[in-house]
Amino acid sequence: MDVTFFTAWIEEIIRTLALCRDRLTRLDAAIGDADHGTNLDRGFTAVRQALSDTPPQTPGQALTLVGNTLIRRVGGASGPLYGSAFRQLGRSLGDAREVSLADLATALESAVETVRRLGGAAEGDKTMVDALAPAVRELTDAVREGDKERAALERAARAAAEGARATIPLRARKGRASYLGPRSIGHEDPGAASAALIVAALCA
Amino acid sequence: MDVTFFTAWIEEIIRTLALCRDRLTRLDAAIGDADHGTNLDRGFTAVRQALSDTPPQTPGQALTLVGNTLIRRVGGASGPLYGSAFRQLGRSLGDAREVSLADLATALESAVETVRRLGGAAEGDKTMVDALAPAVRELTDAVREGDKERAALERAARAAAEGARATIPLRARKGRASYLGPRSIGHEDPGAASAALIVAALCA
Amino acid sequence: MKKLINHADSVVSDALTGMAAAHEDLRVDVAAGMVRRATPPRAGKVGLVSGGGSGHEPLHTGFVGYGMLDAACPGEIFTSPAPDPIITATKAVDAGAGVLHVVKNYTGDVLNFEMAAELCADEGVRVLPVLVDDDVAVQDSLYTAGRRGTGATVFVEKIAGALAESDAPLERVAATAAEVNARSRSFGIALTSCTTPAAGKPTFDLPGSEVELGIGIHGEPGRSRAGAAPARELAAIAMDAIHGDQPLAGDLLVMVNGMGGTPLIELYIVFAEVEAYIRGRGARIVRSLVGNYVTSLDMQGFSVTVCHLSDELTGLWDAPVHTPALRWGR
Amino acid sequence: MKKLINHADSVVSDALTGMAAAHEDLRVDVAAGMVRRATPPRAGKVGLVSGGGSGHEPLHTGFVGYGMLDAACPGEIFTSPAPDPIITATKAVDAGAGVLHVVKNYTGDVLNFEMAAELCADEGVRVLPVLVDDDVAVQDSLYTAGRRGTGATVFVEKIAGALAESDAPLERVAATAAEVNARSRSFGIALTSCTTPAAGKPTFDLPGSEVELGIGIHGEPGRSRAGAAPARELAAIAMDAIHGDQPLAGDLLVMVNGMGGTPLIELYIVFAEVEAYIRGRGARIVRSLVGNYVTSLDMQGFSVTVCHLSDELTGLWDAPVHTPALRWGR
Ligand SMILES: Nc1ncnc2c1ncn2[C@@H]1O[C@H](COP(=O)(O)OP(=O)(O)O)[C@@H](O)[C@H]1O
Ligand SMILES: Nc1ncnc2c1ncn2[C@@H]1O[C@H](COP(=O)(O)OP(=O)(O)O)[C@@H](O)[C@H]1O
Ligand SMILES: [Mg+2]
Ligand SMILES: [Mg+2]
Ligand SMILES: [Mg+2]
Ligand SMILES: [Mg+2]
Repeated sequence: MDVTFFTAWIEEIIRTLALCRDRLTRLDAAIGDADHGTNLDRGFTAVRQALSDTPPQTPGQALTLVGNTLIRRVGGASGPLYGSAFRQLGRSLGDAREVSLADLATALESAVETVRRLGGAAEGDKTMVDALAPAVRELTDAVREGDKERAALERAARAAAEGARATIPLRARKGRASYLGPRSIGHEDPGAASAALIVAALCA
Repeated sequence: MDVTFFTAWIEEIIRTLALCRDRLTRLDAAIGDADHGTNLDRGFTAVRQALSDTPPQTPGQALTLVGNTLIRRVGGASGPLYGSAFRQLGRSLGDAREVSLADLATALESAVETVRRLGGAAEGDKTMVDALAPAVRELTDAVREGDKERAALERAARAAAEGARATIPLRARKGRASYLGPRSIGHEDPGAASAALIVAALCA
Repeated sequence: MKKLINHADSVVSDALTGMAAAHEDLRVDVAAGMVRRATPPRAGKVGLVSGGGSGHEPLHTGFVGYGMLDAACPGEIFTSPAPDPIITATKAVDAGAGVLHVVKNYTGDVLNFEMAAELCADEGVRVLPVLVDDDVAVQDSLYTAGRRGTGATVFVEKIAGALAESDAPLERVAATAAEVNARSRSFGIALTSCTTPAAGKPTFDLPGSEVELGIGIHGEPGRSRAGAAPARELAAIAMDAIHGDQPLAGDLLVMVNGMGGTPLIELYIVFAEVEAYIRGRGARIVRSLVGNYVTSLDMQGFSVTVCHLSDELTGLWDAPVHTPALRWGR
Repeated sequence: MKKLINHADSVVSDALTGMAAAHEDLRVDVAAGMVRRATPPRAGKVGLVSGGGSGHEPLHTGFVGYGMLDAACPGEIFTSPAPDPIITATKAVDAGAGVLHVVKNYTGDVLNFEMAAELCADEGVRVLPVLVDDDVAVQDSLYTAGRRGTGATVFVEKIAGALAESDAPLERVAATAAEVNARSRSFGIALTSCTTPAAGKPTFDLPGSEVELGIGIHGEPGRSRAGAAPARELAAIAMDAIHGDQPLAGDLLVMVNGMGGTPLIELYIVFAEVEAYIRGRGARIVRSLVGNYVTSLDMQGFSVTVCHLSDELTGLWDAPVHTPALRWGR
């Protein structure tokens, strides 16, 4: 997978997030402050600009560019979290021009670890981690089991989607939704939903 | 007509205004500031108290008591206008224990004159004057034509009611409704409506 | 209707109880319906008394204090006070130099203040009134009760109050107050109606797609309606009306006032548009207020008030003031 | 949705343009999203920087000025600012004595201020944070992100700001700021939701017969709902929560804060009830604020914030302040 693959991934993220912007904001209205869709759309619109301003030469450059832009332009909780995650992805992939599925799995693993460390959220706390963590586990298994790229990525996407849906019955322990206590139960976590979209964009 | 007649009139005014309080306020909401019913109800509730505190001995005392109480407790435009009108009624009837229909007609005439002078409104300006003036004219005619008391008072009440209804197509030239310009057309003037109720209370 | 009240009939007295608890430099007579400074008037100082219906807070009670009003008489919601409290207040603040009545031009306010002034005169208190009528939405003609008093009341009370602190005589204070009014114009626009506690529902219905132009401060409907529009266009409508009535020129004091239910962030957006409009006409804002000063209960909307300043008026505006709603210089 | 805006995306920048036009003693960098004092920081004075999502006006930008903040960074509506403006502001106000970051306890605010602080440290600027978390509606436990920062932010910024003007060192300013927070508790109640310009409709639906208890300042739903009730009962609910968490005693600084869409007359009614409640518990209000200070766009409702004063804190509260939203003593 070279820089073209990753820029394609980023383009696809931009497209789907713009498409789902209002749905994400609605989810955030239910248990947060009604800005998650707007925040990510603002951030990734800036990413599109950044990509055309300084076209990245390597996967690492592309992902670092995304991370820096999100940190600079999103704000809120999701800005630093997604931003640091993408920066960590870039750091792990270094300046290789071509990376393997295994490299990606390892990089994603460390990116999720970064989110855990920054936000202090564990799986089950009803955050983006609930979509990201299972996706990475699934991808790692797929690599071990020797799946083809496309199949492996689809397994990861399915795991992320299931993880997001699985946040519905959970009671939030991190982020704004935790203020609601039991009232946070019954709603999908907006960050988990956006994380699932981001992973799904890998196999568009 | 002695003090019993006039206290009965006042009691009836208190009753009907309490009954029509919300209707008057609604009329005032359309072309004013939605407080006419509340204002008069507050004032005449105070009148009931005043009557029981110092039971008047003559018609003049009764009407002066009403006037003073309204001026003290109503505020707004209708307070000074109705208050001064009742005070003028009291002044005209002096300390007679028994007054004739003719006396009442003359007293009402001077009371309406007081409202005209204070407020500067002429008939057709869409104010309480549009109900009061025709009522007084009708009563004066009735007296001249030798009508019995009840018949005369009923003629006055009818004239007041018609005068009030006739304010609907008018464009206001005085009071708050005048700020609306042409938009004041099509609504009954709340003060004309309350004036009609007050006159009607004469023949309850 | 949901409101932070105990009962529709006790709104004014309960709020006055709160003012008494919050401001120790005020004396609040809840029963009489009067608010005055805790410190008695200085001998020889002209007294300033204003008042009117409640529901416009901080006007008038929030402007009682050093450099502004000596006393204010809040009536019931949107109902001018009766003469009694005005008489009590006027006598209480007369320090021998006479008293200025700041009266907004509404039939009710004018009649009740006139009655009070007559009775005070009978008792030997010199009273001069200043009538505030700055609202250009109303044509002053034989066909109206004349222009309404709105935002300029704040300017009149602040500037006349500052002059009174300098022991200027009553005639001069009254003349300057009248000059401020003559140099001021206002126009208001509502996005929603307001709900009086007594009525319990909006005074007028405004479809989600429309705004009310040329509103007063009592929830009276305006002169006309227009479709909802960006802040820039609404500000232009207000400024066109003001500019058309008294051309913008020179140094201006400008207030962008919220009607009570509009958040401050929106008022600053309007102020930006008003400032650009005024710059575009070659005039310049040298003093300003942005916030809720003359409100209409929970109404959403704004009004703009422009005053053409002179050096003297600017100096009086800058003079120290110490009231609950306006404070600087001490 | 009807709002006085030009476009949902330009709300924050348009409002900042208005602030720039209205307050010549502020320097507003619309592009960078930063507001600071026009006069550069005095050498040796600790700098105070705060910030957070917009929609809470006057917080924080309205508290920039002598005796309070040196700079504020307003993010998008309800979205904490990114690290960049915080870094720019921090460097701009560092006068060699270091900078205090006043941070409301929300995941987003904490993360972005932390990132900014790290980068400033790398560049040799000493930064200490104070975390404001006064909202008793949220249980501080493993099961939440901790208590929210709400009304106490005003107290922290005013008192720490006054101390900084006296050239106290960074550690002392930070310690006092933390003490103010530790001595303060808040609780909020909403009568209506708020509408963000981006969403265009109310964040939550509240039936006409219900109120939302324990709300934050971002239109988040509260902990629970109750039937609409008289102001006395709603005030008691808020005060019971505060009293239950930190018993009322001694001299108190109390703020009855409007959420943006509630008229002042209602806030005074609530203040009267709060004062009676506190008196009934043997404590006493010695300083107070009644008005809109920490808002949630157009939400109708109120919050109460109580701070247990010490003589030192009272003195710092009384010290001169000169900002758009809080001004006395000069
Ligand atoms: N401590 C945390 N750890 C991981 N993810 C978090 C944490 N706090 C919040 N999030 C994620 O961020 C999402 C909210 O993002 P967003 O709405 O953009 O920021 P904010 O909450 O500041 O408005 C939540 O749905 C959740 O998935
Ligand atoms: N100048 C006037 N002359 C005669 N009647 C008037 C005048 N101005 C107002 N009114 C009467 O007063 C009524 C309004 O009374 P009210 O609502 O109690 O006072 P306000 O207008 O101060 O709220 C109007 O409907 C009108 O009939
Ligand atoms: Mg959010
Ligand atoms: Mg009326
Ligand atoms: Mg009225
Ligand atoms: Mg947010």
